[in-house]
Amino acid sequence: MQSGFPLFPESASTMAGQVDALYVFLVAMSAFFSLLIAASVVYCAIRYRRRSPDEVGGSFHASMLLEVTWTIIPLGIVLFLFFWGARVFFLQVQPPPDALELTATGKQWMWRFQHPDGQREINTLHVPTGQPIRIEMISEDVLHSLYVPVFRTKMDVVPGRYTTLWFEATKPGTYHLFCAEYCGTEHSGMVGWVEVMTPEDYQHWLAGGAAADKPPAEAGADLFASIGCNTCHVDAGGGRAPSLRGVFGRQVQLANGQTVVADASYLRRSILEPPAQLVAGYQPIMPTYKGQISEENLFKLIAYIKSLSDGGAATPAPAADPAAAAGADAPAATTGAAAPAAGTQGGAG
Amino acid sequence: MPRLHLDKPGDYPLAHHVIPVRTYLAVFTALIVLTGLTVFVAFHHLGDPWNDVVAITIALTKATLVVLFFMHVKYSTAMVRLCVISAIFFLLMLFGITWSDYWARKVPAIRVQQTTYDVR
Amino acid sequence: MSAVAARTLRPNYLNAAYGVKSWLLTKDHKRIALLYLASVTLFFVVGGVFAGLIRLELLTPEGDLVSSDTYNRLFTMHGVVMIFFFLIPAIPAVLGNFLLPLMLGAKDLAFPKINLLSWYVYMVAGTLGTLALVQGGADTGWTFYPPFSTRFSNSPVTLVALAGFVAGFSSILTALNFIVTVHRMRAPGLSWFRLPLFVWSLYATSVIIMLATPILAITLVMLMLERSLHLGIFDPTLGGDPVLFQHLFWFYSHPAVYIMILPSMGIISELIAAFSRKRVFGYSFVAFSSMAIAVLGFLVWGHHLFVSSQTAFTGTVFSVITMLVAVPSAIKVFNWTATLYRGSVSWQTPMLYVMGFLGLFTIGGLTGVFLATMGFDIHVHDTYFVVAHFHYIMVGGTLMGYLGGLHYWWPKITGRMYPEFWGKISALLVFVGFNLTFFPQFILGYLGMPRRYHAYTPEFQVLNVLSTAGATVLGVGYLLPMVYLVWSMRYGKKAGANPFGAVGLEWETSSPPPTFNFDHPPVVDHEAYDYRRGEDKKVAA
Amino acid sequence: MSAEMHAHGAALAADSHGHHASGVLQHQFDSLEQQRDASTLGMWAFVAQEAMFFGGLFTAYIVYRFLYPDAYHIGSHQLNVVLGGINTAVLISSSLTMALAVWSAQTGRRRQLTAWLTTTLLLGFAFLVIKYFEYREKFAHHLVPGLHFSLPAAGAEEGHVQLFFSLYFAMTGMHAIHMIIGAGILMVYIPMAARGKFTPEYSHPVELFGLYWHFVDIVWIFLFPLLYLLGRY
Repeated sequence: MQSGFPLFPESASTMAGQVDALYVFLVAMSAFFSLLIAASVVYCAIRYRRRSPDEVGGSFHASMLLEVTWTIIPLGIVLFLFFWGARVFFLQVQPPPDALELTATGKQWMWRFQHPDGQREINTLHVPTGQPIRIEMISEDVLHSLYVPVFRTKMDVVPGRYTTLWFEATKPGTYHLFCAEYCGTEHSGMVGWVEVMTPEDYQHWLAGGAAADKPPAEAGADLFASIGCNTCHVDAGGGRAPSLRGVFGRQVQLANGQTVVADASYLRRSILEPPAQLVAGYQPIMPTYKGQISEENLFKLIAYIKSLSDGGAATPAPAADPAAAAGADAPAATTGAAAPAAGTQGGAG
Repeated sequence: MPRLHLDKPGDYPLAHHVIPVRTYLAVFTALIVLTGLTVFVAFHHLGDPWNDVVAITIALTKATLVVLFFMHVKYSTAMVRLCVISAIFFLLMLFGITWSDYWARKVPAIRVQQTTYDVR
Repeated sequence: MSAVAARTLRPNYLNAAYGVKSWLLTKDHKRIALLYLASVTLFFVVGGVFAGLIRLELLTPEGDLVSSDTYNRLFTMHGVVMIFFFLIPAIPAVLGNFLLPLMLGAKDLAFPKINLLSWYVYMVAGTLGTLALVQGGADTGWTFYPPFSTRFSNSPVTLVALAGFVAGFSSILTALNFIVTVHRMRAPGLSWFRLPLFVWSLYATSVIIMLATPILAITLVMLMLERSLHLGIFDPTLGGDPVLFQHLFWFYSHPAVYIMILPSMGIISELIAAFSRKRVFGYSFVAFSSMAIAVLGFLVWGHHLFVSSQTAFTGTVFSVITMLVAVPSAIKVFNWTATLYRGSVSWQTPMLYVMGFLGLFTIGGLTGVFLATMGFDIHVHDTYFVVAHFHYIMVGGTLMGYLGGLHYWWPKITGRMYPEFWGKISALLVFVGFNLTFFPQFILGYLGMPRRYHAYTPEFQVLNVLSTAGATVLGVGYLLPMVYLVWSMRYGKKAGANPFGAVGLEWETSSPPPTFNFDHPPVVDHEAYDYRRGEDKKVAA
Repeated sequence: MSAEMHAHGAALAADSHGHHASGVLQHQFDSLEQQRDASTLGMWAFVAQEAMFFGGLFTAYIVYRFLYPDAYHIGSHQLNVVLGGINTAVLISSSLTMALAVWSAQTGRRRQLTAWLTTTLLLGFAFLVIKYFEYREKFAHHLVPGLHFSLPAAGAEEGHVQLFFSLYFAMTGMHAIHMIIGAGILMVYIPMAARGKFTPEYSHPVELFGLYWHFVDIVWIFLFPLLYLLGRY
């Protein structure tokens, strides 16, 4: 945290250097043109100042050459800036594949973060250096925007849709974290800290007393069972709904003929509005869970489904006691009669 | 004010271009027929995009008929035509670019692009 | 009494009739312009007071002058009052109304009754706005983003939205009047390329107003429907999309910033020609730049949404078009500077405002290119960098142009000269105060200080103190003209028909002009700003 | 352009401040032709602005139809195609009668002008009455967003169908308001027409109102297929 009277922000992420390079070029270009205009205005105003009350100006008022030059040169500069800016933008908005997956929920005037190993934090975020971090964010009420100046990164947090933000910290330290989209009375209070630590300190912190509950994947598995998802989504397949093993990240054939990538947004929407993107070959019998599962639990369920596609252990189908499948009014049909009317092959098979 | 029974266009120097009644009736019948057609087509399945395409084309033809004949744009000054065209142009720009945002959300290729990371 | 008697009481639009009815029911475009001048200045003072309170609050990092809720209402109403009730109507409704018929050689605008209706609709909007102010004002920011504005804010948002809706129709009516007047009521011989550049910019502005303001109107209607009747169009719980509101809102609001700057550019073209006594360099390029800005200005709204979950594809489209729209502005600035070359440049007050405009608008325009660069915008979106950028354009550009124009045409409006000494003092104060207020905000922006923050982190305090100091100087700079211009109405030096020796139809009639503008309708036989016609003039070396 | 200058010169010769023979020419214009062209251009600028006004609603329609096509099909099925179709026919006929009214005004047929204007007004009322029945039906079936909207048949898509109906009420409601404004103006015009105020020289007020009425008809020409005729197969 800088004290005193800073004029230039610290840079603590890999992307910060690129944005600063853009900033320096832009400032230099602007300084050049501003001085050019100011100097020529002052020079002309002094050199050609009016010497007698009824004096009139000369007749130099057109030159196609000049007009073309000061159209082409600015055009060239701005297009160059466009390409450079677009390149940096694409790097900023596409997380690398091997990033550490964190989740964040913005709520009126506080931030809640969750690490893949289960640690939950409010208004603070502990991250290791040298490792790309990808944060999947959603808001529970109004628009917010997660903004960390030293990482030069910012992304709005929209209710109803996942948005992602990524960075790779380089310099350990404690830095500011702001909400940048106006969100109401305490908008200026919705701030926090980012603790950037060396990987060893980060592991120590993870093992330490941080308020950890089960890793989201495991917590998701418990939810998956307690809500009774596994009564239909039988892991080995053959249930009334597609098995979810290995479904995350793959193309899914929908009933209306489209194919969609089964990413977090698709899964979230299918939990809240099941018939909206129904998988081909299955009946729309799944009840909606809108309003029954909180955003955090949705993150956990999706983390569990993600873990299924990279070899995680599936929760045993409750073949033993269908009564255990409490929670939502799961259809009374026992799981024994595994062959529903619809074909079992399903997209996910 | 004597009632003038003259019907030739030239007889009303100060009146705007007078369109004969039979043109109005012809346009009217065309509009009614097109309305019937669009309702008829709506009840028959023509494959996913085609129903919408036909409905929009019919609506556009009806609108063009009304603009050209009922609103006299066919006989109006160039400036009036410019008003019509500029409104249409900026509407299409609004629809098009806004729609491109929602279209690009669904196109996975653009959204999740795996580019190499020489950044690290 | 003798002074009055001595002055031959020439009939003009001011002494043509007296009494309240002659003002409130007037159909004379010049009197309507003065009605607008009074109401626009009133709202400027109200908005300025809010600005002062905001700057005072930001003296200290902790929010200790006003509560955060009051602060939110302060910056919202500062935005709403300044944009909808000052910046958009000011130049077109005051200087445009007064000068357009004069510059075209017409007796009045095409539809005088609609012109008066426009003022009454503006005053209805003003009353609604004041009513909302009395109830505490909205706390949503002038952008009214849902879902906060529709489902979470419990301030009079519907009333403020209604005020914005009605104010929109006032500017539509004025724009309609201007378009028809420019097309159908030019004096004989006044072809399009002999028109003053102020008329060109008013025409471009009117085209933008006609085509963009209705989108704001329908967006505010949808906002009001959703807020009062729970008709959830942008409601995320029903599947609605808050980003759709942002698309519709900015489809109006970016062209709106060109509505604010284009008339000021027109004034600068007039003043530079008049005070260099020379034809504007590249007249047709400057004229076509106004039209190019008007058209391209419609296609760039998405640069406000780069980090609002707009897809990268659409963001790229908006970024490249935003880069293109920067070029016409650059062309204008270069042409203005070239006009000074080999001119006969006078240093009177309006010219000081022009020089200030050239400096500040260049910085404002270039920082616009900063924000159009997508990679850079991620870091500075919704920070004080953006606040500094749009204040450089609106206060540095539009307000400097407006003050310059007001001083330049003051003798024509009132028949009296403004005091030259005090005019120069106020121009200097405004320039110095402005830079001291807003340049530190560029640095704050890049440091990462977010917008609309009631309390900020301590390391930003020094720059904020500088900014508040600048604000006080700026405040004094704005109060001065209000004092000496009113003073000049009574005690100012008598001004002849053409005190600055300028070329233009408005200078060929008396000041103040008669009710029907010209004793005998003028015929134009020369190019715009042709200072060298007629007998041989002493030409600047 | 040159015709205008010629007219300008001629009017000058008459008297610069005196009024044209029929007392219709306003002082700021130089000729009746210039006055007519100016008012026509002004009306067209207003119609272009109205087109943008409805454009905002159509943008929302396009976006949500792209996001939730199924909800639009379900919502469209709740609408009564027969009433919609009749309304379209009523509105197209009122466009015809309006056009004939303009023709009568231009050719100086006072009685026919009054008759056609009255027919247009009656057709306008017919449209609004049919609209009233449609809305009453929606209120009965709890299909009005905000007033505990419920459509169990839509199941999980209920939220999106409520979006469709929000847009349905916003678009058709705004259209109906414009019809009511039009009817109000007609009620002012009919007595004027009856008194013979609109002569071939002074017929452009009727023409300008015609532009407005035909524009409102065009909006409905787009609304009908986009709202009522979705997925009827």
